[in-house]
Amino acid sequence: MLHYAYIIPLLPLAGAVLLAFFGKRLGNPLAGWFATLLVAASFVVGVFVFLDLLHRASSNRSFDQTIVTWIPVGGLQIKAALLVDQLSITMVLFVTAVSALIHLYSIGYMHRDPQFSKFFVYLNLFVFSMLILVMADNFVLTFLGWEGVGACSYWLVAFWFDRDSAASAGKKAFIVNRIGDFGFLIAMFLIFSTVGTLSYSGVFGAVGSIGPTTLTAITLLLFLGAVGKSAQIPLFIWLPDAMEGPTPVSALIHAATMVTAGVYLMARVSPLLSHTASSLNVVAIVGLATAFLAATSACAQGDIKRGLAYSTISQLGYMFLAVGTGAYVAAIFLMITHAFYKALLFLGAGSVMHGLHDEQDMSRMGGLRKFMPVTAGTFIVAWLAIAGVPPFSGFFSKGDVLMNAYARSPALYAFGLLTALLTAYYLGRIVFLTFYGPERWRTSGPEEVLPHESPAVMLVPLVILAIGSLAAGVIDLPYANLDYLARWLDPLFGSAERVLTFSTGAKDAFEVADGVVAVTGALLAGGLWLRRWQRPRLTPVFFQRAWWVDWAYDTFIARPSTALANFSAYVFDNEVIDGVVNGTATLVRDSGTRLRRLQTGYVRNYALAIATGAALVLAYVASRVGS
Amino acid sequence: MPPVPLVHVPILAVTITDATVFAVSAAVIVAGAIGVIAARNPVHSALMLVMTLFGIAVLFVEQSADFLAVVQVIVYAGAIVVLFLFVIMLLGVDRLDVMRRDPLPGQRPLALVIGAAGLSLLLFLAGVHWVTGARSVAGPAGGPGSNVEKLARSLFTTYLLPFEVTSVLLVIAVVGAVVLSRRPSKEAEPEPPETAIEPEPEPEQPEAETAPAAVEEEPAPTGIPGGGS
Amino acid sequence: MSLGGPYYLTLAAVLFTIGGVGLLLRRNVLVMFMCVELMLNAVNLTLVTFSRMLNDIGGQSLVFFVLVVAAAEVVVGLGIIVAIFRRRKGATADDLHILKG
Amino acid sequence: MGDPLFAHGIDPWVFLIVAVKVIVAFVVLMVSVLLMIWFERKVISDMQSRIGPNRAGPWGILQTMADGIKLFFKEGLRPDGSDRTVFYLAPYLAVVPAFLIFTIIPIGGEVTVFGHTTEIQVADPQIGILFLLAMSSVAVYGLMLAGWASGSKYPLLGSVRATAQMVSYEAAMGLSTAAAVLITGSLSTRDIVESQNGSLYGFIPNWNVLRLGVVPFAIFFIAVTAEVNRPPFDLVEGEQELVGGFHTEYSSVRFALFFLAEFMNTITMSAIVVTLFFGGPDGPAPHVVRWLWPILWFLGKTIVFLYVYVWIRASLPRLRYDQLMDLGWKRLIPLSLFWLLVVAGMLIDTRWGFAVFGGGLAFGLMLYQALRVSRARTEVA
Repeated sequence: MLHYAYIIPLLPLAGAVLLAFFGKRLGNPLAGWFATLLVAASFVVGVFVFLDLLHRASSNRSFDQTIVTWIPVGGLQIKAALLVDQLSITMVLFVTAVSALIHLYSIGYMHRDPQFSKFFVYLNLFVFSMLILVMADNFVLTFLGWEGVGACSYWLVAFWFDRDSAASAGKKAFIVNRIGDFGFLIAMFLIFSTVGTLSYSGVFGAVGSIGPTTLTAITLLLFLGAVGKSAQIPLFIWLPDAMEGPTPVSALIHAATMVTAGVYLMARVSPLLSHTASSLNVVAIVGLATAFLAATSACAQGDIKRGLAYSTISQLGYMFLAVGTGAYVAAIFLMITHAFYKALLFLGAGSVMHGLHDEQDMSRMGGLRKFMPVTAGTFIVAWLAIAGVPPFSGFFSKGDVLMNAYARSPALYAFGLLTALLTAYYLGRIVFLTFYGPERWRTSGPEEVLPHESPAVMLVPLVILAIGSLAAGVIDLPYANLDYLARWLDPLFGSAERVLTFSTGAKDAFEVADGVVAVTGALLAGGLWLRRWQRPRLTPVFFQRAWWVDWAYDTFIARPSTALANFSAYVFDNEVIDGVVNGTATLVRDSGTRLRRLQTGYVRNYALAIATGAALVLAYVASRVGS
Repeated sequence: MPPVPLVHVPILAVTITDATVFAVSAAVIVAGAIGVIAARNPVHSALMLVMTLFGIAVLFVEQSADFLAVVQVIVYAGAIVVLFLFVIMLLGVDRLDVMRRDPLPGQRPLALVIGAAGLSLLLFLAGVHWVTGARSVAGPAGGPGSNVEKLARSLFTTYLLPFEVTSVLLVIAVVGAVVLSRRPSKEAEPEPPETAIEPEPEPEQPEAETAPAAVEEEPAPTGIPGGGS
Repeated sequence: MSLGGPYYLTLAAVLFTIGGVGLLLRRNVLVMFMCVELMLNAVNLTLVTFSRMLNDIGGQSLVFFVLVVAAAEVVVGLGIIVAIFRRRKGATADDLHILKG
Repeated sequence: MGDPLFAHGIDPWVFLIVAVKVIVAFVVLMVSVLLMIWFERKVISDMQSRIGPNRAGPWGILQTMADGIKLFFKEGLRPDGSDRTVFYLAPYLAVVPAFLIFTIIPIGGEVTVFGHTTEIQVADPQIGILFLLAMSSVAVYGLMLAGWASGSKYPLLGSVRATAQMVSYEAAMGLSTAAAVLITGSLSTRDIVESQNGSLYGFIPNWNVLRLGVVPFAIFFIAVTAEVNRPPFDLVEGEQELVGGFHTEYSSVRFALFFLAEFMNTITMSAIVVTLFFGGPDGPAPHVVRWLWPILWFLGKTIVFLYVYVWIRASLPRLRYDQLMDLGWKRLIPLSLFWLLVVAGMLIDTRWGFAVFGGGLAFGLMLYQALRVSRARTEVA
């Protein structure tokens, strides 16, 4: 079955190509169903591959499949090869599963859109790129997938490109990602010039021969790429704006899959990371700082999707914190559980918007639980999961991360715990503002709206994801012999993985602390926001604007750049460049005008010139002969 | 035959007939040449040119280039100058030139000065003892065998490619001349302003045009017999 | 035995100069053409003379080519003249100065 | 080097013999022109059931002489608008080439006079046939300048016609001559004649007309007829259109010179045809007075062709001008080129010859068909 691994990315690619040509003909629901089916089939194939891998010995669970030699240039031999191992198949499984559910949801969500089939072309192409990203066996192929998801993200964020804000949000996402890609590219150049190969196995095998400074540089540059893709400080600013895209896109790309690519990359290069402590520290601190900053920002958002976006950034920060503390398994575990509940949150938000005619402002919601019972129920499940209330999946995954952070440094743990409290609080605020309290949508809008529950095709994914959010924790329980994921991934990370040496009692203490913090946060939210929906002092502008980071970029980078560009375009180009060009032209024209007088049109004049020349040549010859 | 010494053939070794032939021919040539540029009537110029050409043909014979002498007469006298005269007569441009006034100031004195300078330089160079060092590249000119045979052997072996290229050049020249002297087709001519009445095709007009055209197109192909010989 | 080369070369030089001066002085296009022919003939004479002096048939071969090219040149040149005379009556080359850029 | 005649100094006997040959040739030519004019008038009269000249001398044989004397004593007129020099020069330019061509014709074999063996031929240059071509191309000048110098409209038209016609047919003439040169391998008329001596199987003469196929001879004959402006190619004179053609304005002795040149040309061209294609003086010779028989054979053959010229003049109507040009450029030149290739191929190998023949034939048919189709389309359009 392993040999059929190439089918996994091939199916979405085929879907994208076929839909690009025949999507319009297939029509509105059919094209969506076709795309969903292909992604689901991809998931099924992934399951079979996973089972095949499971049957092998734990030391032999890596399979390399070369499809074609892609770029043979001298010493640079890059193959289009797929690497199937524990990490990639784990990613494949959760990517295809979540994608399939979101595809299904999109059939309902997008059914009124005139560009229905194009949407699914992009979605399928995105899934293909993501699968290439995670299944590649070398940096270049990963980069191809990396750019592919970036491009799909751009197209999907700007899907409603006739809206100005959507178009500029797409551009912003693309440009900010470029900065990270730049780091990735430089890292690849460094790797190739140092090691001479770009395949993962080759690079990891030669990790001992890389100097410590170079290694730090490589890992930090790769981390820059991850920062761009996974929206960490300082490049997180594109993600909130990316909420301009259709909600399934937000769920699929900007919560569940693409933004985790940075975490995946860090996990993939764990053999490199584990050799450089300074890089690990940087990753951990950046991750925690991002988590905290985003969590505070999320507390003050009025827009439901922006709140969720900051929540995503915060959770990604958590994952990087895990990576930075050497807890790769914890990072992957959080990634998987987060995929479930964050997708669920976004789809729930989408369902709310669907019911309220695309209303995103929470100040015009409230009391919706009576009108959307399923949406409200699943949304609350997701809230409890992300808050870390036991026994939801978030409790276990976040506990794992915090425990590893404590092992590294109590300060990290303290900040992490504070962030966990904030997480429970801000999502509780969103839940209460949306589903409880007065029904503000009755009075605020100019027109009469009647909230209604979404169709079944949208509710089914919600329910499935809710089950996942509730139960996904079982794959890696912090008890002996129940940590399946850790044991599964252990051969891969091996020595890179930090080994915890806490006693059972200590572990219990950590869990109690986590649970208490989560419940406290939830209760705090209920107490503050259940009755009231406006507390300006708790939502300061500083947090609403995410610590003025966007403003800082605008003031210190964008505006000077624009001024420089304007200067170049309107002053330098007009005066200097054009001056040189026009000067040359004028010079040529003037000299031409003068030289033109030589062309009298009288043949005999020309003949006279020729004769003079001939006489001069003769004189020269005569002088040579005479001497 | 021993190699001919380059220059210094004492004049006494030359027979009187040869000297006479050269002198007469040279006189004819120079007189003809001056006649060409001095005659006010182009037809007279052409006749003077023929005179010069015959003189040169005689000098060719004198230098054992029999074939070239005949070809000179056939091509130059028989074709090129005939063509000149034909065009002169056809176009009716045989009126007298105005020689007095030259619209280009300074052209005449400059031409004379440069001509004098060039002539003196050429004469100086003609008297200089030249040694190029290269000889008999294409085969000897003297010795046994007819001049035609030697020339032919040279043309069809050493100079085969130039020979063939020259034939291509001739074809191009013929085609070019035909195209140039062809009357512009009816479509190219400016049409009279169209009236409201539907334009009637006039059957007589093409016939009336083709007759003089047939005569006028002749100068182009006449280049062939001379050039091809 | 013919006369020495310098006699012929001198004659050719004179002929060439006469042709060149004529080309510079005359305004009738056809006469100018004839002057060019004079110059070509001077060159031909030089070539035949050198062919004899150097005992090399190559000079005569070159004369052959000059003859052919001269014929081609005259054919095309006269074609051009005929084409021009269809539009303008007159035989002076100076009339053509309107062709200047 | 230089002139081979004087290569070893001047031998007075050689010089004398050459001078005598020139004078004899001139006299013979003049006399034969007189006779030719009488012959033509008589034969045409006979064909037209008339008597013709019959007053001067027996059978009117001195009629031409009488006409000539009359012309000599008439007043020579020159039109006002004429170009004096050229007007006077033109008749001589017409006569000289006609005579010069006659100098290269081998009339008989060799004779020994005063211990010097010489040929019955004025000169035998290496480039004899080229000399023929050169002279026939120079012959244009007489007609052309005569027409132009008259300063009159009809002569000018006549001379323009003459020029175009002669220059056009020169190509066909040269190409068919080339076939004879090709098979001989020499340009000398003497060599050409001698290569035709002997016979095949004892009775078929080894003449070029048979060796080359009849085609080059036919082309050459037609082209020569046009060269000398004989009927049916006498558009130069075309009385109905051009009054008298290029010599309209000429009178007196100058007119006589043109007349002389025309008939001299007719005679020399007949002689050339005989030389090139009919073996010249070749023929069975009894063993008495051996030097005489070749001359008689030559004269006999030439007279046959002279008769043919007269015959054609009496029988054929004049061509139209476009027919003349079509015949020259579109029929004779392609055909002679084709035949020249065939002859060249045959000389290399018979198979090559037949291959060229077949290929040329196929190509010609294709070209003909293509032209036919194109013409049909043009007519439809």
